[in-house]
Amino acid sequence: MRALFFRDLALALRAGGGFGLGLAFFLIVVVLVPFSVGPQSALLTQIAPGVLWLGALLACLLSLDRLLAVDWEDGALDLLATSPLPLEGIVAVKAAAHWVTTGLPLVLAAPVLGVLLNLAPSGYGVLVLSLALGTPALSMIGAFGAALTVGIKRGGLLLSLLVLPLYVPTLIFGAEAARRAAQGLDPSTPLFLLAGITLAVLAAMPFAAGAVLRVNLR
Amino acid sequence: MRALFFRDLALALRAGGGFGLGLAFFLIVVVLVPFSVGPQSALLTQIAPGVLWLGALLACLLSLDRLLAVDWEDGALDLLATSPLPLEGIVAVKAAAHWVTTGLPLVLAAPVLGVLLNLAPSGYGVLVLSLALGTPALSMIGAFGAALTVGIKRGGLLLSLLVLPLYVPTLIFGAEAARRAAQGLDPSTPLFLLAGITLAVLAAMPFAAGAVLRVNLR
Amino acid sequence: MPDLGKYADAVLSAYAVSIVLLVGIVVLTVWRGRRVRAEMDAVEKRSGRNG
Amino acid sequence: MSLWEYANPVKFLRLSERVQPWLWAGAAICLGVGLVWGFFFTPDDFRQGSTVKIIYLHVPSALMAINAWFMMLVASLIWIIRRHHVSALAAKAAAPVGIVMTLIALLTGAIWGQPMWGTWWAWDPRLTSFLILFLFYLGYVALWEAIEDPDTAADLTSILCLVGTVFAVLSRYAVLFWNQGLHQGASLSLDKEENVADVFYIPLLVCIGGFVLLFLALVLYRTGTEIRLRRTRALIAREARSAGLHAEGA
Amino acid sequence: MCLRAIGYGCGMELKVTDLAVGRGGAPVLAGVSFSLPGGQALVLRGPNGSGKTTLLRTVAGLQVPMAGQVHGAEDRIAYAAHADGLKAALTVAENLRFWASVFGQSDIAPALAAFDLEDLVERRAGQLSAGQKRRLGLARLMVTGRDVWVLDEPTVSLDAASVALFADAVRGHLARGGSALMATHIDLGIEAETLDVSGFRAAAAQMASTDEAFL
Amino acid sequence: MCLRAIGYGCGMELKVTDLAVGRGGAPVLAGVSFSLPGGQALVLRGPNGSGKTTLLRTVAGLQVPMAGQVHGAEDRIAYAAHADGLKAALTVAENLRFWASVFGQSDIAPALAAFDLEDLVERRAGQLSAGQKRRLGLARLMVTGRDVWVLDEPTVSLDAASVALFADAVRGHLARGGSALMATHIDLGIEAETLDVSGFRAAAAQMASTDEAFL
Ligand code: HEM
Ligand SMILES: Nc1ncnc2c1ncn2[C@@H]1O[C@H](COP(=O)(O)OP(=O)(O)OP(=O)(O)O)[C@@H](O)[C@H]1O
Ligand SMILES: Nc1ncnc2c1ncn2[C@@H]1O[C@H](COP(=O)(O)OP(=O)(O)OP(=O)(O)O)[C@@H](O)[C@H]1O
Ligand SMILES: [Mg+2]
Ligand SMILES: [Mg+2]
Repeated sequence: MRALFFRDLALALRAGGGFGLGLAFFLIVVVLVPFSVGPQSALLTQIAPGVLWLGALLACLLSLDRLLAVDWEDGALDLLATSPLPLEGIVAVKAAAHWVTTGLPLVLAAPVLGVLLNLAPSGYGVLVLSLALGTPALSMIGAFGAALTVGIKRGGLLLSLLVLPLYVPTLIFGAEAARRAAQGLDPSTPLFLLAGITLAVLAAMPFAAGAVLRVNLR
Repeated sequence: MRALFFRDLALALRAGGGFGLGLAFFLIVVVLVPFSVGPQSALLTQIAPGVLWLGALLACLLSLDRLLAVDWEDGALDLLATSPLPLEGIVAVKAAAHWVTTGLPLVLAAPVLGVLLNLAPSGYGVLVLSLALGTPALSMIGAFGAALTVGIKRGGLLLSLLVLPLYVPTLIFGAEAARRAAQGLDPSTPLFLLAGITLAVLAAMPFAAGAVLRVNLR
Repeated sequence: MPDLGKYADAVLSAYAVSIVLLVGIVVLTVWRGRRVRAEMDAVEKRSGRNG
Repeated sequence: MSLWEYANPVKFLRLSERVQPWLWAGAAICLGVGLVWGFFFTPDDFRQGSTVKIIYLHVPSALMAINAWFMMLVASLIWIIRRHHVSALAAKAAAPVGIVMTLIALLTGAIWGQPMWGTWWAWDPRLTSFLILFLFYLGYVALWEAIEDPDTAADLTSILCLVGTVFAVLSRYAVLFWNQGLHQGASLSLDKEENVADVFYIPLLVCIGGFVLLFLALVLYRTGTEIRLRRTRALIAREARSAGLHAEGA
Repeated sequence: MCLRAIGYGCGMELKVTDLAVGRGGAPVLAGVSFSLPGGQALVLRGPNGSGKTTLLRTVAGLQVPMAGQVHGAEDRIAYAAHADGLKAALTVAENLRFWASVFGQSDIAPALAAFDLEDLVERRAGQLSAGQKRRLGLARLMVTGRDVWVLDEPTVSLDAASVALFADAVRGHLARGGSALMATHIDLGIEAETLDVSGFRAAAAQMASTDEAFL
Repeated sequence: MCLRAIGYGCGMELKVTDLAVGRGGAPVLAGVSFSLPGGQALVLRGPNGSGKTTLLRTVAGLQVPMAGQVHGAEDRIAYAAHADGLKAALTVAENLRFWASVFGQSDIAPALAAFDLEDLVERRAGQLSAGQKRRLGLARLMVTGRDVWVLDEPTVSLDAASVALFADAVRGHLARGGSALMATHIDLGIEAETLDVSGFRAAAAQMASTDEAFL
């Protein structure tokens, strides 16, 4: 499992896919928002927490479709399935590698991009905290979606379609926490709920994903 | 060329990639916006034209990375390159097929989704017109990006990074036209500029894309 | 040290950030340059010996 | 002897080695003098107070950010038309320097904006076009990094540079159109004819000179590094070849 | 020689009884039975489309049998097919080392030696020729420590010398008490029994498909 | 028989002079010269990694020569390699018809007949076995109307009967005045000259690489 984790990191780093680019997409979504809704800073401040969460979610989503597909196409997934590693572990490890290469950089970059959108000063801390709590769930749910669509050519968009509804609870509580904090309200309730969702997802989702993957492989 | 166009359409329809899914992504982005920025209808009305344009752009972007990559991976691009068709034509035709399977459905669906976001009634016509004028440019610019990144594994995010700044002028004029119309102002100047950009892109970009593809194929 | 008044933070941090970035790119450039040069010298010597 | 002779890597290295000490020294002197002068020995502006001292970093870096891209454009054209390797490598070498210049301009601007406009960032046309330029730089560097074969990378990045330039100019006009009349921030930035007295102007010129020299020194040095890297690669490839031959011959 | 210590489950037999296999819901082969004791090899033959790949995938556990059983296959199978599962961005050594550690092994040197990959260890897998890639894919078998090799057209794109290397590797594996089940169209020069699958072609009526409930 | 009418540029020779080819900037073969008149076939041989694929790609115009020229190749070459360019979602007939119309042809029946694909016309390409896929990939050659076939290991995964079908197709092509350049490790049973590429291995010093300017 360790070997798989580090291989995925190495591949992400080397194949020019990894760290930098999920981040770049996040940056660009955030930059394009003012171009599309207009440059008034009051409006931007109002929508900033939501846009940052949505941007992070989309950046995460965009890198999902290759999470398992690459290994499927070149046969590595078949070989892993006949290896001693349990499929549940394989999916969980791949989700973890995805989070390290995508979610973590997003968490770290969010405050910087907050500046671009005129985020209220009180919002920064909770924004980062909520992203740190929420993005692991995004990666794990995404891995489940990737497992569902793994055999399908051009599964990318189908994957989005399947995964986005599953992202809704995470998004609602995460964005709500960030928004409350930005407005100076108490964000603790949504934060707790968010943490609860993430824990539940991390505990249960690998089994669902493993089961789905097992079906897809046979 | 005709054959290539229809083959791409058939593939998009059959492989579960095409029509439905670009649309679905658009739908879901639009639906997630209220979850992330909050449900106040005045705020939504204000940002509706921008969100619709941004959603269309992202939906378009998300399907780009397979525009040439699939044909590259299975060797069809090598075979096409040794065929009598010019590479410029191949890229242009593929961009056209991409537009028909992605851009066109977005144009048609935008008014429906406008309702979800409380778009001001005066905005609908120009929104559709601006999307109809702008999305062909998005597909063609995207094809250029796809040609640039075709040999790169996991090139999807790099593609976004390269393409999004190129989308900025189109997005600005398109969203500006839709926004002005929604506010009851005269949208004709940005519409003309948008049409100008699209024409220029359609005229010049196939050559840049063809040149890039030629480099990548050798 | 000139009296920067109430804007001291802004001015000082602007200088600090810029100087850090400038020194950073110079150091990085030179460090990488040295490494590459050493590597090239090693390879040149080796291949010179081999034929 | 024509200018193109210097496109030969060896000649280029020899020449660049000769001028580099002067460039580095000139850059150090100009930057030292200009920044010390600007920081310690210029008065505060009547409206902006001491923040005006940021101009000595902000304006030179902003200028160099644009000029670096322009240099890359010229180098890319030379590569496309005449296929001189040094030219492609110079473009590659300049991009990270351009990124740093853009970052300095953005960051000093943001730091300046906080006291002047009350916000770190506003979607002022000038700032916005700079942000877009930053994105183009990022894409350009990422493309170089992503492609293995150096000549392919040179071809692709040069075309990206050309197309990017067209779109950067287009974006500049689009942004001006988009934010017309919505933003007052730009009027706060002090205008040269209006505000910049000689006391500010001369040290500013010295700083600009320093940035130009530093840029040239960095680009020449980095181009040299890239050339050596290619040479190392070529030598290793040759070595591997002949080793393989010996092994097979035996 | 029986190396149970390094994971060979010697003496255990792979036993296939009355197996029926299918693709895309349609039955392909039915009534296949054979047993493969340690130390032996079995070569599957049959024309294109006769169902060799389908059978091998079923034996390897990658698809479920439509009827019948496979005994003695759990955690003993190393499977190699056309898709090699190699990562173009990783070097030869990194690719092998990854698979070794997935299977709890550590030493990749014998595998490199057996398939003459020593000169290529630092080369990225994406920069290998077709035959070199295949050799690497086959070398992977040797770092699994598994004792039943299930191979689908293993010698595709190999030159004569590499086919000989492969045959040697298989012979070594058999000598250590392992066994091998291979589908191939060419003659490998390994003493092995042959099973022609074309004799087991499923008559559509003869057997149950997953859609049986609707019939 | 010379069918210029259907696009065969009969009598025109494919001429390769002093060609040097490389991969990833490194020279692989140098000094390759041969000529291939209409009606003849040339088989490239050489161990794995000797540069056959690289040479074929260069002749097909998919990569640029490092030195030397290829004459008489423009718009005359039909190239087929491992990657078949088949779309899994399209049927056999649709795949073939697509390539036929790309090359301005229309009749796919002879190609289907030659490779015994008639029973599979309505099958999706993704549901073919390895050998059936390969047959479809080779049938594509017959709908190009091109007269120089450049083939990289064409018989991979084919059974003996299919190899014979392929040999017949090549013989027919040659008889119509076409020519064929093939890399293969097995014996095809086609009367053809052989060129062993291992004799042309590029000595590093002997030739220019793209990095030459830096040496
Ligand atoms: C992140 C924010 C900023 C960015 C990206 C930025 C960018 C630029 C650029 C690109 C230039 C050079 C343009 C030219 O010479 O044509 C420039 C010049 C200048 N900027 Fe900024 N700027 C920023 C913020 C500010 C702020 C807050 C101030 C002061 C209130 C300021 C004051 C100036 C001045 C005085 C010049 C020189 C103008 C001239 O020489 O024409 N900038 N800035
Ligand atoms: N997804 C599928 N749906 C339906 N039929 C399929 C599917 N995949 C393969 N088949 C058919 O199943 C049969 C068995 O295929 P299989 O791949 O097992 O053959 P094979 O013996 O391995 O042939 P080859 O020697 O060509 O590799 C073939 O007739 C094939 O056309
Ligand atoms: N991208 C690359 N970079 C560097 N070297 C490469 C690259 N691709 C292939 N090579 C090397 O170039 C040589 C020629 O490869 P090529 O694929 O032409 O061989 P081949 O004769 O077709 O071999 P095979 O019979 O195995 O298919 C090989 O030694 C290979 O390792
Ligand atoms: Mg098979
Ligand atoms: Mg080959």
